[in-house]
Amino acid sequence: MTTALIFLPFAAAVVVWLLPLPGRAIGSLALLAALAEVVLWLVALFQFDFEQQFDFASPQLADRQSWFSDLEVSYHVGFYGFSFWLAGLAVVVSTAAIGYALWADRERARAYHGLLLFLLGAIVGVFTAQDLLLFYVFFEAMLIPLYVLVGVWGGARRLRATATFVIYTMAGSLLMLASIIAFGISQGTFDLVESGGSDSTWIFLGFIAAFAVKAPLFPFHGWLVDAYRESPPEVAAILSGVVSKAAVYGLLRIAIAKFGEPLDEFQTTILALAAIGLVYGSLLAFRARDVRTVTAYSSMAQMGLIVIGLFSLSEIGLNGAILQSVAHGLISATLFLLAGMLELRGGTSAFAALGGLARGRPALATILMTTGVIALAVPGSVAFAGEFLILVGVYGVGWGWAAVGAGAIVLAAMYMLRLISGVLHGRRGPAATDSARDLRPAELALLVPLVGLLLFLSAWPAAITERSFPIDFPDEAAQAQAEAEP
Amino acid sequence: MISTPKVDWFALAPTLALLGASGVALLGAVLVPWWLRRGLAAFVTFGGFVTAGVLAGYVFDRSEEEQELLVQSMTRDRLGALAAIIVAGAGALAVLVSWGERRRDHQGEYYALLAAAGAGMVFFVTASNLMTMFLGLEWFSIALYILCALDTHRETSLEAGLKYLIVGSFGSAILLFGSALVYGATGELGFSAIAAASGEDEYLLLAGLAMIIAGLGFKASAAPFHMWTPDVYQGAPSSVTAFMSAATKVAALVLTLRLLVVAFPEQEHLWTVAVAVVAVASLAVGNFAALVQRDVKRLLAYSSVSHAGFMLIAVAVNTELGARALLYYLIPYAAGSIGAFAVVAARERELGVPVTLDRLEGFGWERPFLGVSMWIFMLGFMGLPLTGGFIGKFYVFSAAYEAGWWWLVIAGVAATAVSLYYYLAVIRTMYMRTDADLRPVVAGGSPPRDPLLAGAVAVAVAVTVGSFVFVQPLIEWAHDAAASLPF
Amino acid sequence: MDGPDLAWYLIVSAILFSIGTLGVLVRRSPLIVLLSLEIMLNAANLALISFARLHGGHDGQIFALTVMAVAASEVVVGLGLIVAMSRRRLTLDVDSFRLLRG
Amino acid sequence: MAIQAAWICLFAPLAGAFAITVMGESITRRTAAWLSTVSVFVAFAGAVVAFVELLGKSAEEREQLSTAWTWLSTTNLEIGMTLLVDPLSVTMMLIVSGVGGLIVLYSIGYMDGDPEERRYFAYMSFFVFAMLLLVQAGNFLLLLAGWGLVGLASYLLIGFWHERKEAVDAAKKAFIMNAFGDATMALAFFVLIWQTGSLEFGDVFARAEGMSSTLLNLVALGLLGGAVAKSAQIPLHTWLPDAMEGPTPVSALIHAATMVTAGVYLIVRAHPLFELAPTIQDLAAGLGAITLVVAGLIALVQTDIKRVIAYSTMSQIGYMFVGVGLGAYANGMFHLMTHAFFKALLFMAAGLVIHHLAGEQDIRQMGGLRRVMPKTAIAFLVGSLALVGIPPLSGFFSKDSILASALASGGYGQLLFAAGAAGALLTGLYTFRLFFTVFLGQPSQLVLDRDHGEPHHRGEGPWTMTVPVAVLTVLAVVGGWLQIPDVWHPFGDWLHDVAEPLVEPSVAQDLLASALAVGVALIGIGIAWVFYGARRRDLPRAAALRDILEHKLYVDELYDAVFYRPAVWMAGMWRRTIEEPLIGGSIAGVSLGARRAGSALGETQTGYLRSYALAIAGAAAVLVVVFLAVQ
Amino acid sequence: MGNFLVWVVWVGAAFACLGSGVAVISFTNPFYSALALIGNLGSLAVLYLLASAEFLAAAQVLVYAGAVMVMFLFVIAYLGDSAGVPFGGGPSWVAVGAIVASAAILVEVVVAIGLKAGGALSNEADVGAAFGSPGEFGRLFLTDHLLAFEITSIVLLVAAIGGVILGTQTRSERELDAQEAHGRA
Repeated sequence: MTTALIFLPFAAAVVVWLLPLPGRAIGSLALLAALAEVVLWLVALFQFDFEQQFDFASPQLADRQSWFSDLEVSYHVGFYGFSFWLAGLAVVVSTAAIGYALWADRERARAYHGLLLFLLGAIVGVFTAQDLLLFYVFFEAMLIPLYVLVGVWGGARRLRATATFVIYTMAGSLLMLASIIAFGISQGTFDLVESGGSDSTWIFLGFIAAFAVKAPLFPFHGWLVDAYRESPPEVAAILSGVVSKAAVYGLLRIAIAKFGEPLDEFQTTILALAAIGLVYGSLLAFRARDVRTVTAYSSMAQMGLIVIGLFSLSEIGLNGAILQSVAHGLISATLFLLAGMLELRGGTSAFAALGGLARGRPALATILMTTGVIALAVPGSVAFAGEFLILVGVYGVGWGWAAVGAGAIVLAAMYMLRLISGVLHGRRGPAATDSARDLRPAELALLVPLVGLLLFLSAWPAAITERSFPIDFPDEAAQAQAEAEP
Repeated sequence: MISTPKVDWFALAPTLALLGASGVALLGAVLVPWWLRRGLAAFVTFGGFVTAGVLAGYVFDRSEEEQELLVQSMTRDRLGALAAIIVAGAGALAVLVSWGERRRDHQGEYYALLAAAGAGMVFFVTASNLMTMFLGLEWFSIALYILCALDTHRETSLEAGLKYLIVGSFGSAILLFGSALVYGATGELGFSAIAAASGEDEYLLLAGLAMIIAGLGFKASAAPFHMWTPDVYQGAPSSVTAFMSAATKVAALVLTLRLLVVAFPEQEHLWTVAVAVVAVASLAVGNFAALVQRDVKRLLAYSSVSHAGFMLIAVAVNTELGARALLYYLIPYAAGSIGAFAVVAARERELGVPVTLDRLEGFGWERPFLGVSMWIFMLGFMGLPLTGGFIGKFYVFSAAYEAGWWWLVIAGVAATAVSLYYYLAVIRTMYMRTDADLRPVVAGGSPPRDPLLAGAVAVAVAVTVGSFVFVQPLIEWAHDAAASLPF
Repeated sequence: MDGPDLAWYLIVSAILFSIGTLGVLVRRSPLIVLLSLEIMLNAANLALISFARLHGGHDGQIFALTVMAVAASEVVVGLGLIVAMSRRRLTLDVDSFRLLRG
Repeated sequence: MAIQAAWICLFAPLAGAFAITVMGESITRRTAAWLSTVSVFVAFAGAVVAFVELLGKSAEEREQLSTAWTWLSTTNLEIGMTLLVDPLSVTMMLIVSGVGGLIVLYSIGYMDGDPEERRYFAYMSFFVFAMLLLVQAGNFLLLLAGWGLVGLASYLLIGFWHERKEAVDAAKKAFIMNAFGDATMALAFFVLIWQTGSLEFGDVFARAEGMSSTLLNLVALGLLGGAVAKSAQIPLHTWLPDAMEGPTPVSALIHAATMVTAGVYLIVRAHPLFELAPTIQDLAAGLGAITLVVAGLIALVQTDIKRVIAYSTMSQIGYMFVGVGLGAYANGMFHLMTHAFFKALLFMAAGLVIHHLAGEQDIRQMGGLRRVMPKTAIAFLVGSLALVGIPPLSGFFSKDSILASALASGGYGQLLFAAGAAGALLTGLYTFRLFFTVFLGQPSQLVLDRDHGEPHHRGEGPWTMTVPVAVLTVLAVVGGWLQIPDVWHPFGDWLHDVAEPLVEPSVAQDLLASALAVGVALIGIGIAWVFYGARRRDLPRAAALRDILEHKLYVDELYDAVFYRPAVWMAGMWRRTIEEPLIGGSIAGVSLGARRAGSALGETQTGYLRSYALAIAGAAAVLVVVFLAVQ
Repeated sequence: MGNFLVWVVWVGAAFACLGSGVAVISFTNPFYSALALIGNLGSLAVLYLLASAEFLAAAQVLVYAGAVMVMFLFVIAYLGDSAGVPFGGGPSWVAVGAIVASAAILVEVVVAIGLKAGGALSNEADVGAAFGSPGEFGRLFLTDHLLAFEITSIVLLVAAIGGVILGTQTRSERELDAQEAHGRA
C-alpha cells in the first residue's frame, strides 16, 4: 500500500515525461495522477488502524525488502499516525500545486509536471522511510526536481536562489549522511525500526544540521527568502508547506526517537534557536514589502514554533507540532498560491503596488481574509489549536518559552493584518487595475478545498491530535513531561 | 633442452582477444580498401572488447581460488577479472563513442591502438610481479601516448601527447627505480614473494615503495601527481579522453590496491597514511580547481582527480570493505565518465569547437536525451541518490568510518559539498538560461544524428541508474573480487 | 668479487638517476629531455643489474633487458612526436607548449 | 430541550453568515439582510426557550452541560465542543441575541444602499455567533475561541469601510490590543492546564484551591488582562474610541451592548478564581474606578457624537468592573443588561441623527435637531436619563446597586464609591452636554440644509430603524424594574447560584448611595445646562487639561513609543545587521573564498610541462623522506 | 693484481659514465648531447660487464648505442637548427625546485643504500660462469619470463606503429598547410 503511494507519482512522472502531448493535456493528465494519489491516500486512511497503540517499533502498512545485505540496508517503508497526516498534507498540497501549474499553463509542461509528480513521490517517500539510507535517498531526491523547478521556471534571480538553496541544503544533508553512516555502521543496521538508540553527540548534531537547514532554524535560513521569492508560486507552496515538514518528520523519527542524552543536552540550545527564529521571522515578516516575503518569513517563524513544540519533548507539544505542521502547510500553500494569482493579475505581489482589491472582488477578499485570520492563529482556528498545544507543552519545560510563544501570537497578528490590509484595503495601488479580476472558478476550485480543509480542521482539530500518537508518547518525552508535572 | 612452461591460456584469453582484434584492425588498416577500414576496424575492435568482457566474465566465474601463474608473472583471480570486465565495457563504449568522430586519417590504426591499450590494461590488472607490472604499464601507456597525439593537425593534441609522454615516462622511470630498490631490498619481483621476503631490512624497500606509490599515483592521476591530467584530457581527442578517464583509472587503482595489499602488508602503517594524505590532497585540488574551469573537458578532468581521491580513500582504509567499496565505486564512475565525455564529444562534433560551459547553453533543451543523460551523470558524480555514485560514496565513507578513519569521512563530505557547485554549473548552463540571455552559439545546422553514441550514452545511463537499484548483485561481485586479496 | 663493493654501483646509479631527473626538470629541448629520460632508465638498469648480482638471481637482468626495449619504444614514440611537431612548425621548446593550462 | 435550544441559538447565526457568504451575488442585498436578521432572531427564540426551560427548573438543576464532539484532545488533555447552559449564560444569550436582533434589524435601514451590504450582514451574523459561543462556552478554551472570534468580527466590522485608512488602522489596533489580551489569557490557561490538568470550568474551580497563591494571582492576572483588553479599561482602552470608525449599528452592538462587556462576563464566570486571588479582584475594581472617572473626563472634551458615547461606555463598564471586582456579581450583570439597553438606544438614536445628517458626526455642526426629529430627541433623552441614572429609569437601579455594594465593602469600597459618585457627576455633565448641544438651541446651518433637502430625508428614518429604537426606549425605561432594592430582586436570585455575591448592602447604604448618586447626577446636569443648554456662561479655558484629555492621556503615544516603534526599529536593524550581512553575506563569502582557492590552484597549473614533472619528483622525494624518517 | 686493474677500469668507467651524463644534460646542442649519451651508455656497458652481466653489456652496446642512438642522431639531423633551443630558464622556481628535488632524491637513495650497506650489500652471492650468459637469458625468456618477453615485443610493436603514425604526414595536415600557404599568398 505504502509502496503504491510512493511509486504512483514516480510512474506518473515517467509517463508524463514520455508522452508527447500538448501542454494542457499533459497538465490534466498530471492532475489526474495527483487526484488518483489523493484517492489512494484516502484508501490508506481507511486501512490505517488508528486504534493500534502508537509505537515506533511497529509502523503500519509497512513494506520491507532487502536492498543490500552486507550493510543491512533495506527498502523499508511504513506509516505512523503522525507521519500519515504529513503524507496527507503532502498529497493534498501537491495536488493543488499541480492544478495551479495546469491553470497557469507553464511552458515545457511535460518536464514541469513530470518534475512536480516526481517531487510528490519523493516527499511521500521521506514521510514513510523506515530505513536511514532510504530516508536520505528520498530526502535528497526531493532536492533534484526542486532544483530544476526553481532554476528553470523561477523568477529573475533564480540562478542565485537555486545555487544557494541547493548547496546550503546539501551541506546540511551531507553532514547528515556522515551521521547516518556513523550511526548505521555502529548499530550494525540502517533500519530505523530495528536499530537501537545512540548517545553520540556528534552523530546527533549531524542530523540536527540537516534538519535545521531544511526547517529552517535561525541562523540557517540563508536560502529561505530567495528560494521562496524566486520560485514559481506552486513550487513555493510545496517548498514551504510540505518540504519543510521533512525536517519535522526527521527530527521526530530520528533525532527525538533515537537520541537520549544528546537530546537533553541540547534541548535548551535548540529551543533557544527556534524561539529566536520565531521572533526574528515574525519581525522581519512585519517589515517585508510583498506577500511572498511575508509568507516566507512567517513560515520561518512557524517552523520555529513547530520545532519548539517538538523539543518540548512532551506529548502535548508533539501533538501540537504535528497539528501545526498540517495547519501551516495548508496555510502557506494557500497564501503562496494566492500570491501567484495576484502576480498573474498585477505582475507583482508588492504591497506598494496592490491594495484596495477587496472592493468588487468578494471571492478574493473572502479567501485571503479567511486564510489570513487562520494564519494569525485567531483563537478558535486550527492554527491556534496547534500553537496552544505547542505552548502548553513547552510551558512544562519553562514558562519563559511559553511567554515568548504567546508574544509571537501578537506579532503574527501584526504582520498578517498588515498583509491583508496591504492587499485588500486602503487605496487602490497601481497594480490593482480593473483588469485584475476576481478569482476565477478554476482558481477557486484550487483554493476552496484548501481553505475548506482549514475550516474543517478549525472545527475539529482533534481529528488529527487524537490520531497522531494514539498513546502516551514513549521514552524521553514521557519522562520529560512526568518531570515537568508538579 | 627447454621445458615449455605451462601457460594458462584461459586466464590470458581476454588479453589475447583484444590483441587479436588489434592485429586484425591493424592489418585491415593496410589491406582493405579505405572505405571499409573504419567499419571493419571499429567492428572488430568492438567485438574484441565485448569478447574480452565475456571471457573475463568466464574467468571470474571459474576462479574462486586465485592462483599465480608463471612465477607470479600474473595472477588469475576475480579481482583482475572484474577489473577486466569494467575495462572491456569501458572500451566497448569508447568504440561506440568514437564511431561518429569524423576521423579522416589512421582510422584503422586508431581502433587498433584502442584495442592494444585495452589489452594492456586487461593484462595490467592481473600483473603480479614488478616486471610485468612495469611492462603492462608501459604497454597501455605508450598506446595512450600515441592516441592522445593522434590528431597531429591539432596543436593541442600534439601538446597533450608530448606532455603525457614526457611526464608519463618520467613517472614510470621513478616507478622503475623504485621497483629496482624494492627488488634490491628483497631480491624478489613477485608481489607475494616480496611480502614474504621483506622485513629483515627496510630502508631500501621503503624508498622503493615511496617511489612506486608516486608512479602509480601518477597513473591514477591523484594529486600531487595529477597535473598532467587536465591538460591531457583537454587536448586529447574526446573519445580517447573518455576511454582514458574510465579505463586508466580502473587499471591503476585496482593494481595499486593489489600491489599495496599483496606486496606490502608489513608496511601498512606507512602506506595507508600516505595514500590517505594523497587522497585528501586529490579531493582538495580536484574540487577547488574545478570550480573555476570554463572548458568542460578540463572541468571533468579535475573532477576525475577528485574521484581518484574518493577511490584512494577506499584503498587507504586497507580493509575488505574498502576493497569492496572501491570495486563498486569503479562501476558507476566508469560509466558516468565515459557517458559525460561522450556527451561533450557530441556537442563538440555539433559545434566543431572545444566545448566551454557557455557553449553548452540551451543544450539540454535542444537535445533532450543527451541533456537528461548529462544530468544523470552529474548527479552520479555529485553522489546524489538515484545514481550509483551515491551508493559508491556511501560505501567508501562507510568503509572509512568502519576502519576508524572518521576524518577521511569528513574530508570526503566537505569535498562533495564543494563539488556540487561546478557539477550544478553544468546543469545550470544546459537548462537554466532563458532564451533571452542565450548567446547565439556557432552551431552548424541541425545536430548530426549519431545513434551509436546515443546508444553508448544510454548504456552508461542504464549502468549509472541500474547500479543504484541493483546494488546487491554488484556488491556480491565486488565482495568475491575483494575476497581474493589477503586482508 | 674483485672490484668495488656493490654499494658503489648503486651510488653511481643513484647519481646517474638524479642527473637524469635534473635534465628532465631543467632542459627545455624535448630531445634532450628524452635523452635525460634515457639516463634515468639506464640508472635504474644499473641498479637492477647490481642487485641481480647481489642476489645472484637473473630476474634483475631480465628486467633490465626488457627495460631497454621499453626505453627504445619510448624514444621511438617521443621522436615521432617531435617530428610531427616540427612538421607543424612548432618551436621545439617544452616551455612553449602552454595552450593547455589553468 | 434547553440544550437543543442552546445549540440552535448558537448555530443559527453562523448558518446565516455562511449562507450569505456562499450564495454571494445570487441573492439580493435585501434578502441577505433579512436572512441575517432572521438568523439572529431565531437565536433569540432559542435563548428564550432555554430561559423558560430553566425558569421551570429548581435552582440546583439549572446548570446543564452538553458536549457535541471533542474539539481538541491529547492523551491527557481533552477539550470538548461543550455548551454550558446556566442562568448566567442564558442571561447573556438573551441580551446578545435580543439586542443583537434589534440592531441587525435597525441596520437594514441604516446600511441601505451600501454596495457591500451582504458582507456587512454576514459579518453581523458571524459576530452574534461568536458572541454566543463566548457566553455559552462550557470550558475556558472554547470561551477563548469565542473571545478571539468576537475580536475578529469586531475587526472586520470596524474596518468595514476598508477604503478609509482610519477605519482600517482602527480595526488593526482593536485586533492587536485584543490579541494581547488573548495572549495573556492563553498564558493563564497554560498554568491552569499544568496545575489542574483541565480547562473545564467545574474541574478548574474544584482543583484551583490546590494552587499556590502566586500562580493563582498569575492566572487571575492573565484573565484580567483579557478582560481589560476586551472591555477597553485603562490601560488598554485606546482602541475603543477609534473603533467608532465602524458603522453606527456596529458601535451599538459590539462596542456598547455586547462585546465590550464580555470582560465583565468573564470575571463573573471565573469568579472562583478571582476570589482565590483577592488582590487581583481588587485590582479589577480599581481599574474600573479609574476608568470610569477618566473616561468621563475625556468624554467632556469630545466633539464627535459617537466618541462621546463610546467614552461613556468605557465609563459605564468601569462601574461594572467596580461591581464585579467587589464581588457584587449580580449587580454588575444587572448594570451590564440595563447598559446594553440604554447604550444601544443612545447609539441608535445617534445613528438616526447621523443618518439624517448624511454621516455628519461632529456635534459642533449640530443643534436644534429637536425640531426636526422630535421622536429621536425623546428617545435620546430617555437614553440619557437612564444613563445618568435618574429614577425610575433602568440606569438608576443598576448603577446605584453597584454604588451601594461599594459603600458596603469597607474602606477600599468607599474609596471606589467616591470615584463612582464623581463618575455620576461627570456622566450627568457630558451626557447632557451632548443632548443640549445636539438637540436644543437654534438649528445649525447643516441641519437646515438637510431639512430642506430631498424629501426622502424628511422624517426620522424607515421603520426598520425606528421600531428597534422604540423597543429599546421602552426597555431602557422598564429594564431596571427587575431589581428594586428591598422590594424584590429576582435578577439577583436568578444569578445567585451561579455567582454568590460577596457583599450585601444594607437598606441604609442603598438609600444613601441612591440619594448621593442622583444628587450629583442632577448637579452634573445642572452644570451642563449652565454651560451648554442656556449658554449662560462661557466655557472655562483649560487648554492643557483639554489637550491631555483629547489625547486620551497620551496612552496611544506611549504604546507607540514603547512597543510599535521599537518593533519596527528592531526589525529594520536586524535586517541591516544580521539578515543581509551575516546570513546573506556568509554565503557569498564562502562561495567567493572557494572560487579564490580554485583560481589560486589554477595558477599552479602553469602549463609548464617541467613543473608537472617537478611536482611528481618533489612529491616522491617527500614521500621517501617521510617513509625513511618514520621508520 | 687483477684486482687493481678491475678497480682502475671500474673507476674510469664510473667517472666516464657520470661525466658523460652531466655532459648530456649540459650541452646546448642536442647533437652533442646525443653523442655524450652514447659515451654514457658505453661506459655503463663496462659497468654491466664488471657486474657480470655480459649479455646485457653486449645488448647495451648493440641495441642502445647502436640502433637507438643512431635513430636519435638521424632525427636531430633531420630537424636541423630547429632542434636548438635556449638551455633552461623558464620560471626560476622550476629550476630551483628541480635542483632541490633531484638532490633530495639522490641523498635519500644514498642514505638508504648507506643504511643497507652496513648490512647485506657487501656480501653478494657467488655466481657461476653461466650467470648473465645469453643461454640463461634464452632459457628464462622461454620459461619463467615468457610473458615478459612477449609483452616486450608487443610494446615494441605498438611503439613502432606509433612511430609510423606520428611520422607520416596526414591529409588534414596537408590541407592545413595548403590553407596557410593560401593565406600567405
